[in-house]
Amino acid sequence: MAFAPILRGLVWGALGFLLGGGGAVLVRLLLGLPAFQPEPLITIGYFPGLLGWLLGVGAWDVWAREWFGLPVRREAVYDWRRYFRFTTDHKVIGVQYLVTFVVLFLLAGFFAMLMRIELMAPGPTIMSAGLYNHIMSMHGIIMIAVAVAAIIGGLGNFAVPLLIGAEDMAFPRINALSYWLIPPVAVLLVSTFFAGGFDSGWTAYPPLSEVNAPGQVLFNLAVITFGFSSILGALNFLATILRLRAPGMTWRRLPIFVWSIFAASFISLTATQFLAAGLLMILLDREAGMTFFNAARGGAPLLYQHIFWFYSHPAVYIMILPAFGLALEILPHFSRKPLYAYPWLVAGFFGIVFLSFIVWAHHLFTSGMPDYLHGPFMATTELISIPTGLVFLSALGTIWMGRLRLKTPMLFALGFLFNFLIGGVTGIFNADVPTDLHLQDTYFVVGHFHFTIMGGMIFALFAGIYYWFPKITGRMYNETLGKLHFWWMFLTFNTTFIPMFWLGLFGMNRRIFDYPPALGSVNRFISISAFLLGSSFVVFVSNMVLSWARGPQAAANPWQARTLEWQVPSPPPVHNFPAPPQVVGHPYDYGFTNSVHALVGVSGGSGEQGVDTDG
Amino acid sequence: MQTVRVHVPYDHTHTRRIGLWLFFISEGFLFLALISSRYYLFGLSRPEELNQALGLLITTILLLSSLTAYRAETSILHGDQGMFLRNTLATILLGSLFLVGVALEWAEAFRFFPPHTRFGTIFFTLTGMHGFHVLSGVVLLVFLYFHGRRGRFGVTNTWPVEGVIKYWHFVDVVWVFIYPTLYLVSS
Amino acid sequence: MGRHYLKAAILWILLTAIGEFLALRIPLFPTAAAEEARIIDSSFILLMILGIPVFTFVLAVLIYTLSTFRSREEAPEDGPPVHGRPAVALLWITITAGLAIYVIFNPGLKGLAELRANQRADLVVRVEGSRWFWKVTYPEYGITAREIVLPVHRRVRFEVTSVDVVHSFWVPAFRVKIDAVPGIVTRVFVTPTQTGTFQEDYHFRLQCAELCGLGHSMMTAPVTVLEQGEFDAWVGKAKP
Amino acid sequence: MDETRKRAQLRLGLWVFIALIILTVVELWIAFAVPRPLLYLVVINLADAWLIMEYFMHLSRMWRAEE
Repeated sequence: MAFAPILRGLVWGALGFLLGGGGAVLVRLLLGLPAFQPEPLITIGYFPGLLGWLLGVGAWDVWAREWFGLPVRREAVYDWRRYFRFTTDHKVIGVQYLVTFVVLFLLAGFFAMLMRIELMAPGPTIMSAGLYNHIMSMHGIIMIAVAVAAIIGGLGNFAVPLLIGAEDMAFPRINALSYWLIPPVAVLLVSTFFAGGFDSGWTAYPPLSEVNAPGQVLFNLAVITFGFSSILGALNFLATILRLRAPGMTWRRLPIFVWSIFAASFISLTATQFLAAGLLMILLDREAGMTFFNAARGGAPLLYQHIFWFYSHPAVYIMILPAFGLALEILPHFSRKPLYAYPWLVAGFFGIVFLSFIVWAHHLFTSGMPDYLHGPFMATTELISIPTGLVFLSALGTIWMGRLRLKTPMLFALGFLFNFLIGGVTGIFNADVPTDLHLQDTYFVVGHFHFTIMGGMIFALFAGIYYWFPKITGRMYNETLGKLHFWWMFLTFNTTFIPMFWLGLFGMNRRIFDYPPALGSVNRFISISAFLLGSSFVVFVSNMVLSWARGPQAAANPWQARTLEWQVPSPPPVHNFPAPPQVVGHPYDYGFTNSVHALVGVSGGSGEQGVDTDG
Repeated sequence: MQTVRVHVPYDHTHTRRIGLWLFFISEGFLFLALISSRYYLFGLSRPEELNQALGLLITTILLLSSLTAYRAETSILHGDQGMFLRNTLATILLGSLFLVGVALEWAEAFRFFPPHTRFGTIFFTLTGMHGFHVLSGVVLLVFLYFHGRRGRFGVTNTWPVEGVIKYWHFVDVVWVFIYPTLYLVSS
Repeated sequence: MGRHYLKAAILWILLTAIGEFLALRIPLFPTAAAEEARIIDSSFILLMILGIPVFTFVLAVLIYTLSTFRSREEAPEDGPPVHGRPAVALLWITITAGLAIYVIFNPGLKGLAELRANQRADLVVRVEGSRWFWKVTYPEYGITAREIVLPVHRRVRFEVTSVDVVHSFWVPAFRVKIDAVPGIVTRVFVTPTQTGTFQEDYHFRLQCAELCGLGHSMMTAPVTVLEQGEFDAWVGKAKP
Repeated sequence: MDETRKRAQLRLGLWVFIALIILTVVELWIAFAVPRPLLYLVVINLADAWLIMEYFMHLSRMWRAEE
């Protein structure tokens, strides 16, 4: 049966949960404590439950049996059922990630639509303030998860081994593990609806997150699990890029998307632990009666904000660095020109990685932290505009004098540049202490980060999806629908979020259910724009579904691109390359006569032995 | 559906080593977060109630277990099965002894600085998180011991030994930083 | 070749002129009723004047490239093989670094210094947030109120704290914001420069700006700025 | 394999252990004898960590291509 692994995972997960929770009850009874307190039971039962789920869904068969000296069991499945199992093929895992996160993106987008209906007019419209806070928090955390994992987990998994000429990731089973940690995250977040919700936003600032409904516990467990998944993913990417590059794939010949994933993975690997630590401290405060953030007993609420932003500011670069890489990967192929200032760009990426660790407190200018920290953190923050400027130099230098083919991926990449520019310029106003005193926690900030994350990262994600769609599915998407999707989304995106800058200046703070009546007309305009923006995804989804089912067969290299993934058939065979490719030149050397990036399949046949994986 | 052997590519020792070190870097940041919280919440002051003798004792035990772990790894690299098993068993026992020591510490800590005080919060979280790592290390060593008794490791198959013992040393490195953070720092 | 650069530069200058004109003409700010609001607004304006040329530079290159270098062929020939010269990158870095450093010193640190220059206060007002209302006390007069009433042209120090979760003290007309954190007292200085009431202008309100749960959006208090005489009268009336 | 090499390696482990114990005792002494010992403690910790990572965890093998 196709869903047998998932069913077994659920059963083993439930058993693990009962075992863990039951053990906790037993221990509490023995210690003479009140035995049936739901929050500690859920927390303690969750971790064995998670282990049970992972083992049940497939980690037992392909992995854990080894520890007990048993032979591992691997089943070769090549039809659609492989998408529902613990598969180690990086291309399958990439598609699993991508589909999961597009679905989550649409779900969180639906929550945004509900929020905009509520904000159509001042006063209560369709929901209560409590439900609004929960929906708003859900929108935030799911979108953050999408932003962190959709490009790295989805497109990164699919494309990085292909781009560097590898057969798979360095640790294929850890790769599968990091994907199968995601379904529990989604389930936990959705089940907060049945546990009173959580109303502390995705930032979960204590003390609020220590006194609200039990849904907060599910949120914390979900985000800790998600963090674990992204740490494992980052570890895998770093090891893969360090060790599995094809012969001749030197650091100076590495495609820029691979560089961006490499840089972002450093941040994921390290900073994510701070998020896990912060959320764990909240759990300890809530359930073990500890006093990290409880001011009444001597704790420090500001400590959480420091720990949280030590992760969450670098996290925006986990989101945006792969987006830079993706846009800059696409620009040379569609401009038929070399990537401009390539080494400077790579240096810029690492400049961003370095600076991202020393800017976190710019989120705390109004938090009451000591005054002497304001100047240094403002300075480091504004220095980030220097490496980011190199991204723009590279992008503009690449398209200047090129032969631009405005296909859908290229349009999205250019849209990314425009949106991210607005996001970047408005970021200066937030980084500057005097202006931030007014703008902090207003819709100006909401507009700013939607321009960087949605206008930047999500636009790049769509650019990448359209770019690699023929490679992933073996079929071509519909170009007219693709362009329609771009223009629809680009225009309504801008009309939705530009007015928010004005709203912020004129006294609308963020995360509110109600606002001064004078702001009603602008909010109505934003809401209508937002509904149009939401409807643009109908075009996207129908294009994807119809093209995957019935689109024309795609050629191996529909974009005449030079990088390695386009030198194998679409979709790529199970082991990617017939033999390790020989890399002999730069990936983006368009216009140089007789320049070659790589020799693929010189020793064997071309792609004949590839298994047809289109199901 | 037939069961087939699927080739896992490139999964050899050097890559695994890099992966393990990356994992240590990541875990290091977790402990960095917890250790820096100590300074934020409690500054540089040191409670007088700490049992310094016990602290020094369990530190010594853990360092000694690192030595036995090192001897186990060295002996298997030279193919000495008997010495490998003896030293692995010694490491397991010392690790368990360390956990007993932490349990004694906790019993005292409940009296002097329970979890709802500032120092108690720090103390229980740091020793608890480290103790969890020690416990998982002991479990891994037990796996190693039983596989070793069946002669599964030799000069050619040493990665499981190397991996587990590296993890054990890493847990020791973490304690090297936690010990002064909890017991020694003063203003 | 040179022709392209010239045309793009003209486009840039044109777009910059339009942008600066619009930015300076469109009313961008609500009522500024305090000395601090003036400092913050002038920082904002300076950042905008500097930001617009940056924005229009990229925009001009994008527009010009899209309109000039577009190819409608399915498989066009390759463009010129340009890797980029180090001199260009260095020049670019110099310019962006210069801009960044100018911005750090010049509205940033200068504005910050102006806001912090004067630590003296004529009046102390204590504000305490709790879910979901504000308690305002005037220790000098022994007054406790649910609104803020201030005399114009008097420097006020707000001492802000919270009893439960993190709130944030924000008066849009004064442009200042400081979190109300349980366990500590945060301070902010305001010198009102014009009178006004919440009834006439909704920017005269104390609004909680940090998510604090169910009643967060309704956690407001009216702010009134009065002439000194009227303020004295209010104090006399409000005194217990 | 080579018995003398094994002995030399085991002896090295013992010396590292002794060094670690000495450093720990020094740490304890500094903590109670010296005012504001944080900096010294950090330096000793780094030495400890380096000893373990270099001699027990074979850190520098990472940069040696052996396979």
